[in-house]
Amino acid sequence: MLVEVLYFAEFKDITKKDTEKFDLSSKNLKELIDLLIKKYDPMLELLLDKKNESLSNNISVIVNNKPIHGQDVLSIFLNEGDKIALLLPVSGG
Amino acid sequence: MLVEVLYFAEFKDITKKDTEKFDLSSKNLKELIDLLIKKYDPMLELLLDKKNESLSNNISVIVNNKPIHGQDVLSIFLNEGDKIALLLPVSGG
Amino acid sequence: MNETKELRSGIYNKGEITLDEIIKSVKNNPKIKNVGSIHVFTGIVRESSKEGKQVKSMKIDSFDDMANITIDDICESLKKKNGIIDVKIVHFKGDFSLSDDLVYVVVGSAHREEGFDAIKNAVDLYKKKIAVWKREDFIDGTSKWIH
Amino acid sequence: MNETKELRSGIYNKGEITLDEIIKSVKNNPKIKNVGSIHVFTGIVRESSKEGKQVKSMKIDSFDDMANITIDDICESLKKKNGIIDVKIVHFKGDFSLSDDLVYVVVGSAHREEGFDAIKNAVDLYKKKIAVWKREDFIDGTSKWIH
Repeated sequence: MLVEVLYFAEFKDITKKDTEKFDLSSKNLKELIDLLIKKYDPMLELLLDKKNESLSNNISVIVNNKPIHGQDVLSIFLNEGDKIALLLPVSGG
Repeated sequence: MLVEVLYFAEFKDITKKDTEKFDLSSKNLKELIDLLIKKYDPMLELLLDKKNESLSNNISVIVNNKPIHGQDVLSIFLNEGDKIALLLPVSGG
Repeated sequence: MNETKELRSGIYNKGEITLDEIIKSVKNNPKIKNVGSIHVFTGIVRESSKEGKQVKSMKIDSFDDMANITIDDICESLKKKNGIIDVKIVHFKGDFSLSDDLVYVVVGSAHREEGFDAIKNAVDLYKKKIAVWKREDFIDGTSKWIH
Repeated sequence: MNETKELRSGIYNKGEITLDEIIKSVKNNPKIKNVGSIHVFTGIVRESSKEGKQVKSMKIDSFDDMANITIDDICESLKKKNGIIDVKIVHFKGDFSLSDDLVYVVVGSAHREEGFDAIKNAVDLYKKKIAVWKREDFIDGTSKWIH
């Protein structure tokens, strides 16, 4: 199942890409996060909390331009073609 | 003794002039005010208080670009060539 | 060599200076690198007077000598405040139609908080202090100097 | 016939729109006769970072879709306030030098008091809410995304 990740700010600098597609076997966000961290070392510190157990409080998850709220964001289901953005806190000019 | 009066706002509309020279025999402001009121009826209400005894509290007196303060403004001395402005409260745009 | 002269705050004839020129002048301030925000207030002719009468046009009269002195005083006193790099006030005189620009206030500040305070302050001060008067000309043919 | 289209608030490439065009768009608002003051905030690149490091240049990245939605929300919510006739927010993205314009906020209001409140509000809201990030590039060759 293909999903697309949109990169902004640090993520764009790390990946040198605007977007990237990933092929997921499970259908939840956790697998995508694991793939990202495996491919891009510096993402670990940005994406996970200090115990490397759950998503950092700094990260907002956006799927298809909709913000995802809730306690257990890592286990949300993803669908074929979803566009996922992982956002650090904003800082308008 | 010639002095010059500068007109602004209502005073400009009443006199249809920017400035006007007056020849004073005494050297104080009171004579000038009397001449103005004599020549231009509508100035009475603008310049004097309700009892027609002293200058209205609304009026600021400026002589040679210097504001004149004090209780007894009508009796201040004027000199040959003085430029006198009688200002109503301001209202910037 | 920078050929742009610093723009003088003060009284000008209607339309004699554009807001763009004032902002450019602030951007030419030698301390512009310290500026993080530029704040602008533009006063324009509104159709409805304070008492609700319908305004057709406006006349602004000015005692230029006195108004220029007071405008400079206001700008200099605000520039002494922490974080305020530049302050310009340009007030027009003459005959104005609805929505015409009457006055520009421009503030360049290190941070936005100081800038918001300073521009509010500058507007309050020029409204109270500079020797400028406005006459509203109403659609019913009457007129009134505002005080 | 008025050929000027209403200018859309949102994310634009650096320099794609001028402040003058935004102000003209506010002046073309059908309710412009009710406006007595136009307020402008311009955020520009400051040389000194919050920690005092010397900034050489700045990069702005934006999640356009989300930022445009949030900018529209901010403008619409402020336009519901009493006396607020128009609100425009234009945020640029790309590579910026010192003193380059990063963002314009323009408010047209019936009276100045509402306008001062609304523009402060608009700036606080876009800084907190819109999906835009800035990276300061320092003269020592290092860089930092601000959060």
